[in-house]
Amino acid sequence: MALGLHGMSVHFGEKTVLSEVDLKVPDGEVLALLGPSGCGKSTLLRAVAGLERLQAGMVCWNDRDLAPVPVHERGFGMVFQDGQLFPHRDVAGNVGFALAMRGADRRRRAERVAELLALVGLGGYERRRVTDLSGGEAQRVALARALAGDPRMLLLDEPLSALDRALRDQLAVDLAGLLARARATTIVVTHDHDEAFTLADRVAVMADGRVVQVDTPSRLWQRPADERVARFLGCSTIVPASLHESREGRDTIATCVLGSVAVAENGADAAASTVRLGLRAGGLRAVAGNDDDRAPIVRQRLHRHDHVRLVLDVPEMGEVEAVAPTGTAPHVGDHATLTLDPNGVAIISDG
Amino acid sequence: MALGLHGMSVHFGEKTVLSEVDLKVPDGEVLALLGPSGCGKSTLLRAVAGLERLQAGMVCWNDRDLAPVPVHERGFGMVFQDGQLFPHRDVAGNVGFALAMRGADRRRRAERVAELLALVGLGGYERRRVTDLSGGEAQRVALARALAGDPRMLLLDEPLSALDRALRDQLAVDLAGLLARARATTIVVTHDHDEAFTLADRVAVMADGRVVQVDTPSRLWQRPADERVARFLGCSTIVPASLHESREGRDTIATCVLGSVAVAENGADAAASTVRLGLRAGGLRAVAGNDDDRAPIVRQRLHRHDHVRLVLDVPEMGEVEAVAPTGTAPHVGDHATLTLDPNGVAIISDG
Amino acid sequence: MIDPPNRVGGHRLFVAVAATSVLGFLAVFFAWPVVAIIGLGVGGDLLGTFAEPSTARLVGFTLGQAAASTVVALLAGMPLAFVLARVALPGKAVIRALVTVPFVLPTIVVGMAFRAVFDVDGAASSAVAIVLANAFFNVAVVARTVGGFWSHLDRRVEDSARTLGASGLRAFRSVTLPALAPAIGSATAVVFLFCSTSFGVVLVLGGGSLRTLETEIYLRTVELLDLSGAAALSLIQLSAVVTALGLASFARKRRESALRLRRADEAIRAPRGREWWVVGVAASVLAALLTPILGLLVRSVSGRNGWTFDGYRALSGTGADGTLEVSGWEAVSQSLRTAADATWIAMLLGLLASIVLVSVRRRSAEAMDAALMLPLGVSAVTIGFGYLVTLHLLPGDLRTSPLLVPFAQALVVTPLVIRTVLPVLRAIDPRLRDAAATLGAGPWRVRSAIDLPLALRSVCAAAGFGFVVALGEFGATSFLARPDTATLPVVIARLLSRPGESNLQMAYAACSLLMVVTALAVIAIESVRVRTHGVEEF
Amino acid sequence: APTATDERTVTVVAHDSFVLDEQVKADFEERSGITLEVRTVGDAGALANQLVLSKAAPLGDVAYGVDSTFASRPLDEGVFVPHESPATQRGPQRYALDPQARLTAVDVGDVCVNIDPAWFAERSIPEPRTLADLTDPRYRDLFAVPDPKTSSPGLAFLLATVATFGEPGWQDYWTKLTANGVELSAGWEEAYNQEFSGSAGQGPKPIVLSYASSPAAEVGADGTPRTRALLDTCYRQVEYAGVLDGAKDPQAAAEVMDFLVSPEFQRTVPEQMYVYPTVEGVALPDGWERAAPQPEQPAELPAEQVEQNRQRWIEQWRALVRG
Ligand SMILES: Nc1ncnc2c1ncn2[C@@H]1O[C@H](COP(=O)(O)OP(=O)(O)OP(=O)(O)O)[C@@H](O)[C@H]1O
Ligand SMILES: Nc1ncnc2c1ncn2[C@@H]1O[C@H](COP(=O)(O)OP(=O)(O)OP(=O)(O)O)[C@@H](O)[C@H]1O
Ligand SMILES: Cc1ncc(C[n+]2csc(CCO)c2C)c(N)n1
Ligand SMILES: [Mg+2]
Ligand SMILES: [Mg+2]
Repeated sequence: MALGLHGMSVHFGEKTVLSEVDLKVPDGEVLALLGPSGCGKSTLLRAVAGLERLQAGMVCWNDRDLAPVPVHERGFGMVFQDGQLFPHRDVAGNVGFALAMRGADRRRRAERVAELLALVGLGGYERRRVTDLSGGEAQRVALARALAGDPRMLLLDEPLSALDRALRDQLAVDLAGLLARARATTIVVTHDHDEAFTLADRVAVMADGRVVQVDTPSRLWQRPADERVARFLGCSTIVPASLHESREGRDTIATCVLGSVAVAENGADAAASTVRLGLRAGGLRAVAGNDDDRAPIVRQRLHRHDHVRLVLDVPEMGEVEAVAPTGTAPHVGDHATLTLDPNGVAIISDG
Repeated sequence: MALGLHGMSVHFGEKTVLSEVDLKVPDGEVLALLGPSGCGKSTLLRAVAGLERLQAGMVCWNDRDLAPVPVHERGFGMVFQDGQLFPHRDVAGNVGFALAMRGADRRRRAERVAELLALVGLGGYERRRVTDLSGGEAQRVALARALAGDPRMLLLDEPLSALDRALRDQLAVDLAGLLARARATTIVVTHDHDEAFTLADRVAVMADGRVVQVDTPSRLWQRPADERVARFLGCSTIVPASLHESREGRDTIATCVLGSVAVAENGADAAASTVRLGLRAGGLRAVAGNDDDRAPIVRQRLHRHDHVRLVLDVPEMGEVEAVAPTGTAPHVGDHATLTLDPNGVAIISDG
Repeated sequence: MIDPPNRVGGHRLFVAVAATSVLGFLAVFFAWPVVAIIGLGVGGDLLGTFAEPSTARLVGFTLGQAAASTVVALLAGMPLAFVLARVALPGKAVIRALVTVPFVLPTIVVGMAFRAVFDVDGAASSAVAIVLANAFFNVAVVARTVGGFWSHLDRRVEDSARTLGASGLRAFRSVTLPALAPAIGSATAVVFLFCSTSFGVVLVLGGGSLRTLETEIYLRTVELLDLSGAAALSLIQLSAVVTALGLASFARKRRESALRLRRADEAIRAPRGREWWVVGVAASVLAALLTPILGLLVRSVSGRNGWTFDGYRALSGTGADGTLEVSGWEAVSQSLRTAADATWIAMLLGLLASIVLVSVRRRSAEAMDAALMLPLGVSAVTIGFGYLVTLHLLPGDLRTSPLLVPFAQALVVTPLVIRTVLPVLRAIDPRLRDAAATLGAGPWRVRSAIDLPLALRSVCAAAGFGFVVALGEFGATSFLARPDTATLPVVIARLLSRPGESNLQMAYAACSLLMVVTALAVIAIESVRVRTHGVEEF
Repeated sequence: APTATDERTVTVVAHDSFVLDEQVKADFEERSGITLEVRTVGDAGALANQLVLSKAAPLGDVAYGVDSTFASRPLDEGVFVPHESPATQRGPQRYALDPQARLTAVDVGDVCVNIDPAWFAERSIPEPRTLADLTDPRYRDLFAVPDPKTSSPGLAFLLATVATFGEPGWQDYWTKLTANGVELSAGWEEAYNQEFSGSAGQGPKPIVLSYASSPAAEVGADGTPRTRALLDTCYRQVEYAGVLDGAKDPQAAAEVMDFLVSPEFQRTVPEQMYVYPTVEGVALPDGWERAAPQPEQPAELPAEQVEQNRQRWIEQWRALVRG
């Protein structure tokens, strides 16, 4: 077990920002940290790095308490949410900082800096002033800087948030490859669910200073621990449902007022016959037309880049979100027929 | 025409960061600004606000040159990419700044501040020090601050980038409503394509200091101006295709080596019979199994939160990206059958 | 509770040792002598002196003229600070040096220059002359302390104020000024202390009728040996100074915030719009500062019968009939040597103290900070006479040691170093240090790779200014320097106290020389450019 | 006889105006084997008071320049030990203060009103001659004087008026002088260098308070002095030297005392310090007879009278002049 957090609490004055966090990150694992704004993600990373005073608990590395190990000896690389580039050093001076601290020689340093800058798409930026960089450029320099020290653990606080989608996707893939090769244990804070999937072996969801669920990405999306997690992960509609086996006995079928859908059942609690379903917009597909008078009516219609998002009024249920393909989406005021899409359906296991 | 940029150029020393930008934003319109990192988006906003010196060109408001109007008299609210909150003022002091500048009385100010803080989900944060805020909280304060002055134009530089998806979606919707009500002309820089769709009436794409395309969101996604724009908007595969009318004569059908697909044709250049298609990952759907020896082979398989993304090797074409549903996605090494999905297909009109 | 590990360890020991050394120096070379000399007077009629109505008038006038001078120096210094920090100008180093020059001018010379301009017959006009002359000396303190800090402020915070509807002036008031507050506070405290202990200016321009605590302490101590009266006045002076410092620290109760510091040259650009007004005001201030300087230069080459270089020629000698034991040039080299010693001692003490002040808890920092400022607020005479009755008790009679001069000067320079460096150190975002620590920098490396480079500009500025202060120091130096180790200010005073044209001529030439040496020293020290790999001069 | 190899050093604690001619010093050191060190500590007042304060651990061995107005305090405090050089009987004895001979008069300075004769000649105004003349409206606004509280020649001038006009006559005199527009400054430097028309400062006033010796420094290219001291307006200040109690080497200190009243040293005091020797038969430098003759009957007050009344006179003067 590379990193272990045991009952870790951090207060700022009166305010409890982290309370009794327990978390384990095995060697080489990439853990994504998700949670609403202000829930304590950055504070958790800072505490792991040794930058915050713990009110209680421990940060362990390979089961040894890190309390006596000062920040600079932990060998943990960090990308701060707001970069924190050194304004008095140029790009190369920033990226090469960790190497300089280790006394790497000038040539070795220059090589490695060039390599890392190329990786983040900033080849040739060595002599640029960091205060003249665009937001995205600065963020990439911060990423390169943290990687330069070959840290045994990486703490990344939204390392790609200022990048455009294309670059972000590419860097996420590059980063994933790099992390896998380096077997660096990693915690990465991200607001981008796809990024969490691309990068992470497991995802931890925080709320109000606590870790409320840790799971593999797919399991997390399919089985959020409670309604709050489900809503945080995009389930805008929560409905009760009953589970039963499909006729062929291969699948588990969940049935709710909106219809039935096959859900991936991971054995265990198939027994529980009533559950709640969390439906993401993509979990409900709408097609125009429904003869039933009491059919859902489209109230709102928003274009997304590859689909249309609808808000429909479902009698006796209220408003639900659904999606439709761009070409054939029903219009506001239309009656629509809803079908459940297994990819957008989660089973909430607490209930 | 509220805002008009005419041949606007900005240099930093030797470096040309904006060159001859022409752009019009009609009254009340929300324009999203997209473009790769470092292409000059922030600089464009700063130039409009009057914070950068123009090497050439004009910024006009209602066809009057703004050159003689100093920054503070332009009535343009701005959210800076890195916030730039005033460290010496608390949250209320930041949000109420514009009101204070106008001499609004204390009560009125307090009310408005409370209102705006509630809007951004930070009710009760008035007396907090801005240096103690989390990244997302700080960003929301910056947004509230810019809104407080009821500016006639809003310049938002990635105003929601530090927020988690749920909050971001919600604030984007709130913001869209607010902008519509206030009829504030807006330019918003965003890396989130969906956000651009939610918020914007039109989208401008920049590259290397130039505006390369301005269009409505759906038209932009369907008809990128050139290959670079297409790639920037996620088209990872570009293939030549020929256009012809469908048998029923209602649709236009594009046919390429990967198959045929109905494309929305907006009349005009239907005549051009050969075009290029830009395919996003979602534009190609893969299902397992294909008996053809020369069928595409799955090379890579990445989980996303609601689908699986595949990289396939297509003989005589190279690697293409495709998607498949989580449950039934082919595995690495499998042969697969690809079909085109009209929602993920763009026609590149320059060709 | 578990401390973050980067804030403990050897570093804490270092802080303790540094604090002890600095406070030890202060105790031996300041507190002990002052307490001893005041102690000698405590037996006498302290209360009588307190109760005299003239004492209240003295206190009133002392604080009043100091406050007025401080306000004038601030008003005149701020536009210059703006120009030095923000305006693209060729040869700014020269302007910075020129602004600094008044600081070293012997007060008697400046006093005489002002006397020539002002009709100092009436008390009112003398008071105005005193205030202006005090301000003349101290514009440099404001321009340099505030300007140095200002040049590192991120202009974009002002930008955001502008987009929120603040005019340039409003943005300055509501955003820039609060950010500058620590530097302005520093400058205000220093200037106020200098002016409340203003001696030569008050004597010359007050014509003997306007008196301050400082002149009165001097007379009572030196001429009357009325130690009890002097002790009473010294106690009043001390408590006035402590009160003023306390009020100042109360006023800046608001915590200094971490700021985004930028490279000094980033915020520089051509002035726009109303900024030209500020530039105009700064130019007038500069002209006003230069007038006496040019006047002195002209005076040094004009004799009874037209232009003459006799004064400069005389510099190679020892004055008419051997008025001096050293030649002008020897005095220059003595001045440079003494000032260099004082500077390195003060830099050492000041930097150690600054590190201590940013490392310890706020409360103790405030107390130590104030203690380090006190030497500026105590009469040089009190300290000098204090040395007389204490320092022989240390091994090796320091009273007659040539080392004592740099020590005494360092006492004055150290608070200046702290006041220049500390605001910058406090403005460094602590998260930069965090970032460095996560990249493998231990507490020492953090100091050397983050704090030092970020504060380097101001460290150099402090060294430059400290050197200048030591060059110009007269009060303590004239007490302690031996005739064969006289510095330029001592030599100038000496020459002025003798009749004869050649002595006067030589005095003015020595004055000009002092100005030139000062300007060159400032330019040299501050143009130290550091550029190691990836670290730019800040 | 002492040999040159003896490591004997004598520190002379002196006021700021003390200057020792290099050649004379070298000769003495050569001859006696004593190394002389000079330590200056401020003006005459500062010197006297520092001697008192540092009595327990003296700053040196011999003090030079204790002025008659400040002498009683160090004497009372026992700062000095007796020493009588044989040469004392050849002049200095005239100024003896102390029966035990703890102080030896080493130089005298005469504070006199100085004028700029050219100024008067140009305007055909007769030159003033006496103190009383200075209250004449003809000399309105022409006289610059330093403050007796902050300046030692200023004090000497006050004493001159006391000696001349007696009590309370001096007060009337000052009332008239003030009414006649006397210009006050804190120090001699401003009065002489800035106000006086006869000095290099070429100020506006042709009458200033200075020393009888000052004209010797204002000799033009033609060898004639530009200024003149009014010898009927002078007050005599006597400066003393003595061996400090606790001197490291009293024997050497005594030799230095002898040196200070030797003709070799006495001869240098006019040029070096603008004062007159106390020892008889020591010739003034060339030109001094004409430019700076010594006044014959300067005013003087007994040291103890000065000591007793100084404070009161200054206060009275202040009340009178400063209002
Ligand atoms: N003061 C400056 N001096 C020199 N170059 C600069 C300066 N400021 C910005 N640049 C450069 O100008 C280019 C455009 O910067 P800008 O901040 O406008 O980009 P951007 O489109 O906002 O990028 P991002 O999405 O990464 O924030 C960048 O390459 C940047 O490095
Ligand atoms: N120094 C501080 N003093 C008081 N409260 C603080 C301090 N620093 C952070 N907080 C508060 O602690 C909470 C957690 O902050 P943290 O930065 O860890 O959140 P986060 O999860 O990273 O949020 P975000 O996604 O918005 O960056 C926030 O509510 C913040 O306001
Ligand atoms: C009113 C006033 N007088 C003189 C100086 C000049 N000065 C030169 S060095 C030094 C240090 C203390 O002796 C001082 C004070 C000043 N700044 N303010
Ligand atoms: Mg955070
Ligand atoms: Mg940007």
